[in-house]
Amino acid sequence: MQLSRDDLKRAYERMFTIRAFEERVEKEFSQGNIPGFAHVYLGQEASGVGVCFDLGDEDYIGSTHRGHGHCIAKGVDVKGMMLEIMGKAGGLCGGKGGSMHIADLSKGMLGANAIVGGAPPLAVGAALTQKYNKTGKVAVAFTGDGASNQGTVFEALNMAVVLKVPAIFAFENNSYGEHTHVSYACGAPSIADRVRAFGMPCEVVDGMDFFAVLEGMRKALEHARAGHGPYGLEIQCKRFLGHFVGDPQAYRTPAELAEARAADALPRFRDRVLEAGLLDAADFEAIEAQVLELVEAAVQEALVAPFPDPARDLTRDVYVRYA
Amino acid sequence: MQLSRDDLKRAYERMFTIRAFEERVEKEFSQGNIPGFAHVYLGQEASGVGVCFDLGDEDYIGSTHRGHGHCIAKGVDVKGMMLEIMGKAGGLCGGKGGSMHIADLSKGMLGANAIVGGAPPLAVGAALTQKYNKTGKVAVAFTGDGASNQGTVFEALNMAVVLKVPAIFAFENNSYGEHTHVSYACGAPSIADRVRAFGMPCEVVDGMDFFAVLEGMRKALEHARAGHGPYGLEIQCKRFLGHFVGDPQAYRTPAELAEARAADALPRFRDRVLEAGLLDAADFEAIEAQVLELVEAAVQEALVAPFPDPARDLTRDVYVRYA
Amino acid sequence: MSKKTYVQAINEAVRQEMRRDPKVIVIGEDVAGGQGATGEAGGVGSVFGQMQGLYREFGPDRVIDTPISESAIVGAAAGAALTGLRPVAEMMFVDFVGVCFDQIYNQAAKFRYMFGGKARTPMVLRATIGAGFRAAAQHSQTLHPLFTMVPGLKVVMPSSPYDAKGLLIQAIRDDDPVIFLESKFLFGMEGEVPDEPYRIPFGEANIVREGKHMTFVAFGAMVPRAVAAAEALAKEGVQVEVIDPRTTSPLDEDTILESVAKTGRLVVIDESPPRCSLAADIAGLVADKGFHSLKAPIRQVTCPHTPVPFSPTLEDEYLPTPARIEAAARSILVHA
Amino acid sequence: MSKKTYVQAINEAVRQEMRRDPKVIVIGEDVAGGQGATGEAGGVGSVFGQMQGLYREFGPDRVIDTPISESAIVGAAAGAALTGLRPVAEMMFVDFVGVCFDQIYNQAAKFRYMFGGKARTPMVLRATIGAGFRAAAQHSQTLHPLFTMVPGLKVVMPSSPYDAKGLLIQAIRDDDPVIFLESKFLFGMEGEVPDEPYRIPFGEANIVREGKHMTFVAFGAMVPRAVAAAEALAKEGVQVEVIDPRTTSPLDEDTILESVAKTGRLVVIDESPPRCSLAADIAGLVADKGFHSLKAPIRQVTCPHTPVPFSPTLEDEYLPTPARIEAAARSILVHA
Ligand SMILES: Cc1ncc(C[n+]2csc(CCOP(=O)(O)OP(=O)(O)O)c2C)c(N)n1
Ligand SMILES: Cc1ncc(C[n+]2csc(CCOP(=O)(O)OP(=O)(O)O)c2C)c(N)n1
Ligand SMILES: [Mg+2]
Ligand SMILES: [Mg+2]
Repeated sequence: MQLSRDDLKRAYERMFTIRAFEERVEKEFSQGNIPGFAHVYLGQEASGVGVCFDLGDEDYIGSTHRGHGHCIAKGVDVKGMMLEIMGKAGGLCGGKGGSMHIADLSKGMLGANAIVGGAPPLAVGAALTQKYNKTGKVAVAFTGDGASNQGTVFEALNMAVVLKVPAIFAFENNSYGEHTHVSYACGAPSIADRVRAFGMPCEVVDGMDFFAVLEGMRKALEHARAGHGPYGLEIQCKRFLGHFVGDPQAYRTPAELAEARAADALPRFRDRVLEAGLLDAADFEAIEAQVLELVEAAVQEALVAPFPDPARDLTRDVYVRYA
Repeated sequence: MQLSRDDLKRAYERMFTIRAFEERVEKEFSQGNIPGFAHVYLGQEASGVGVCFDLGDEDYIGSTHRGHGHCIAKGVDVKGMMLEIMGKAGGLCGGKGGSMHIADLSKGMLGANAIVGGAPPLAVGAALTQKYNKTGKVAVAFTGDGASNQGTVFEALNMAVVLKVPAIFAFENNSYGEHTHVSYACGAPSIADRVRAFGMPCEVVDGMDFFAVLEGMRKALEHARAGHGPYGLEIQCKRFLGHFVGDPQAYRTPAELAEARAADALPRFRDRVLEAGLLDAADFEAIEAQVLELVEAAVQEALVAPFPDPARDLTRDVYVRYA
Repeated sequence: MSKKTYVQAINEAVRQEMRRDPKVIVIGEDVAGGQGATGEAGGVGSVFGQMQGLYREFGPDRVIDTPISESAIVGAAAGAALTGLRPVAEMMFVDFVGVCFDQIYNQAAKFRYMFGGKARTPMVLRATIGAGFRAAAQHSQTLHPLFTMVPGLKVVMPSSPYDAKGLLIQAIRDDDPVIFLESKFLFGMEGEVPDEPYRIPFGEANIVREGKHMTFVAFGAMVPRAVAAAEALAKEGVQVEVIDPRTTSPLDEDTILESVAKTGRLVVIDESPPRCSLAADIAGLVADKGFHSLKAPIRQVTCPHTPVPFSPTLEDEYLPTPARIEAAARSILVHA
Repeated sequence: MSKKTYVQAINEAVRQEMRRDPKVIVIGEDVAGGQGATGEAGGVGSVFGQMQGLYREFGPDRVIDTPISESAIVGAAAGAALTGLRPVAEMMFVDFVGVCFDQIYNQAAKFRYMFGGKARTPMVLRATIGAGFRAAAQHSQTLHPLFTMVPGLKVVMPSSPYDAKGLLIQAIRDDDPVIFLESKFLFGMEGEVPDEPYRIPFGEANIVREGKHMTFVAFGAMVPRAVAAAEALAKEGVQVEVIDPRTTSPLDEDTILESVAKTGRLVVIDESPPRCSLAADIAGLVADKGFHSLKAPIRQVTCPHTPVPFSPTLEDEYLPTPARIEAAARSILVHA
């Protein structure tokens, strides 16, 4: 696969933005600046970025409780996200959604979803719109290994085949659903085989390798855009931290955690690109510096931004018009 | 496969009881003697009888909206059924359940189920009890081809594998879910392949051949009773009538309907057994005469039996004790 | 203007909206029928015929049959609505809500609020409701309280062919998710229904019958029963005002409160078991905001706290009967 | 007797019942934790620790981790209950009911009636409820009206560690399906809890505080808030009786009606949006059977008709606050 220098920069920038954003979320959460839960995407950057790399604003994605990375990969504004995660009025959802409900329809982001298995049926609908309107666009549903056991997900797989819609099912298999290993929760050894049995092609890709994810996604896109119906990807990746920030993870050995870190997609990407002489160290440094600045600015802005005003905002926007 | 003469008689008796019962239900329904809906099992007799043939009262089955045949195959009393279907006080459920909710726990019959996909999760639970109590018994879930697309069914398949319970999933593929053909509703060409992808063996059997069903079921039973976990059967059979009694079925050609009738499991069974010289014509005649008498008696008793008394029965038996 | 049945009115509403707006699609189980089969496709048009003929007029792209996968149906409708279509999804019986409730109440209903007012989900979910058909406990429920309690949903219960058409057209044009509950009991009811499209706004009650001694509030199939009871009482000089709010959410509180201000007496008739019911909801409303007008206890006539029984003798006593409504009314007349 | 938290009380109830009765099993997501993983298994014991240590004591046959498949979890529990076990199933957050409601309301709840009284389904479904944790719209609901309205279910909302233990033991020994709603808000609450097993019968209200001027009815996490408001009013000589019915179904109607007969004034406090709520249910009850005692309108203090917002400033105003309860109470004092 040949990517332009600009594309390589964009890929790294997106991955590093997720990395920097999530590390900061972890820190701000631990310091009490982020209310509620935080499920960070650390370790899975190549997956989200690879899947979303060739998508435009009019392609849709449906996300999960672990959605920050998907948002950033889809081009959602990082400041708006940080404001939202801190519950501020200027957040992408006016502070009403928070980490688990960030949405930005203008970017084709149909929302994080705090219900496991919530998004795949919605993605089928978004894909149906594309087919109906003959837009040539697609809808992607991100689903975890744990979520792959939820009935709604299976229904969505079958429905997508029956309706022959351009839906792409991206199963991010990070081996864990909360505190349970996929080898226990999935009765069958392979998620991809299960997906295939529903009547669509499904590719297994190394989710710690940006290029592998992109390559798989390109096949999926070609298939879906050509009107051949849905396509599946099982993206095998690693969850660096616990299920949520603060999870002590006694169920994972230090060796396993170290192994996960050793597979880090970012240095792997950098080394490969450096080796091939496509970008140089200064390029990476520049990207990192710029991203860190962006994230810092987002945090600083969000920390001091005002909260919503209950008198004005609490009961607003339940309906377009309630009558 | 070698069956004793008694077993052969029992098999035919069960199949013919279903046939006679359902034909009578059709008639009584058309004459206004049966309230509500009636989904008859005509054409699928070999499936239910084959699956239940080796089960005892302490093995469980969970059934569907098309449950009369399953009940009879499991040994549920035909008079109690007819009373129930007519809504009479003496019915198996006191007239409260009707055709779609006949249950007889004393016969291991966990109930017909008017929710498509309702029974498989329950069967997993019944199978869990068997595993927990080490009874060596099994639980069977009957599911249609249409129902095979319901999320609850997929969840049950996976859960059964994960918990390694002695559950047997009998998918009765009669090619139709209401008025839609399986080739449209199931995105994948094979139900059995889908079941296998969940991590259990699944056999495809000819549901118009009692011996084929029994043979498949014996493998399933051996597997489940030996503690190897769940097993699937895709039983390919024919629905002689419409979805419900009265369905005009314009979506099926006369040729298809004739083909279904031509595959009738009962003459096929009879011819084979006669040919092998295991039973003679008089045996079959005796069985048929006796069954017809039984069904006639059931109908006559049910027709004149009293309805429940609302003052006494309407609000009774919602709880074991409401306090 | 011509006589049409309730089912015909529903059919006409969807048909006319589909002609008007190419973004309107229909999706559900056997809304066409016969897909993949050996005979003709499109001849079913929903199991009670509400969508009959639409497949032939609009074809498979707009009248979409689905597998038996209610979560995927509702989710597909919600996802399509979020991205620009106006799906009219069908749930054959409302009883099936249990297998797809998440997509209704956590997804479609909550998007707008969770996303800070940035999403629209203009979908209609049609479902048939009601007991009386010997269809037993899993095919006879009404369940309107289940939807009414959910912020973000609108809930419609038409009681006549005229209302069915006007409310359904409003539902399809509405920008919020609407649950449209079709009373099986009324499917054959005939009434005058204008041929041209028209809308009935949500949250505007219909005063079905005027009266000054007592107020009945009823919805859907309970409206004709309330009227029957009111007519029986009228023979004895008791003039009952019968109010049909048409939509349970939004609820036309003003019309109810004004009526009770005039009559001082209220009976709420509700086609559901009593607990956390719509009857209780309205009784609670009036016990608060209409308290000072009340001359007598507020009676609720509901189904008993039981599942729906199959047997005709039991089921006939299950729903509120005109006789039970009348008895409830009489029991508060003596408090004059 | 010793001080225990609400979570410890829950844990002790299940543990003691498991010791007593081998038919009691626990099933749900991460009720053990760590299954299939590289590290230790059984160290989670539910995400809020309610089942902590049970796996180590009772092993994988009795403390059963499951995939994320709520329909299969509830269905497996119901099927196991029908066939002789006494499962205690866990739904991590009650909000997930949307993906498994059918198995609760159409299956477990209806078996006994549909089968003519021949089935027993002795299962408990435990679920955590409540807002206040910045967990947003899909992880903060209470949804007790959804269960209360279903004939065939019993619904428990303990408001203290003492009640949690006694009611949970009753739930496990009960022969009907019981929904046991654990208030996240109270998890850390401490109270005296006897070490030995004891049962609190369903349908028997706790009069938390006696009074003669007004009645408050509240459940679960709203009880301490109602008490706080009552205490504030007491400073001004207004004596409020605070009633915690403990179970919403069955409901101890008598204790509520007796209290209102004495006080003539009622405020119902409910941790849910207003429509078809438990507040409305109780208001409706009293507006009927307690009407003649009423001296003032019945007030309902509920959440607004909105999903639960994420932002702290919004969420803090979402649940009934003691201030709002007090204000509601004051508004009906002037009607004396
Ligand atoms: C229906 C439902 N059940 C359970 C949960 C609780 N829950 C949240 S995330 C999660 C694990 C999901 O695992 P996976 O799909 O593998 O995603 P990951 O966390 O690994 O990204 C669970 C069980 C939920 N949110 N929704
Ligand atoms: C959840 C749910 N959705 C839809 C229905 C309506 N319905 C009843 S039977 C049926 C078709 C079932 O087809 P299949 O599983 O193939 O069984 P068969 O009728 O062929 O025996 C449908 C759609 C239902 N009862 N429950
Ligand atoms: Mg995972
Ligand atoms: Mg079928």
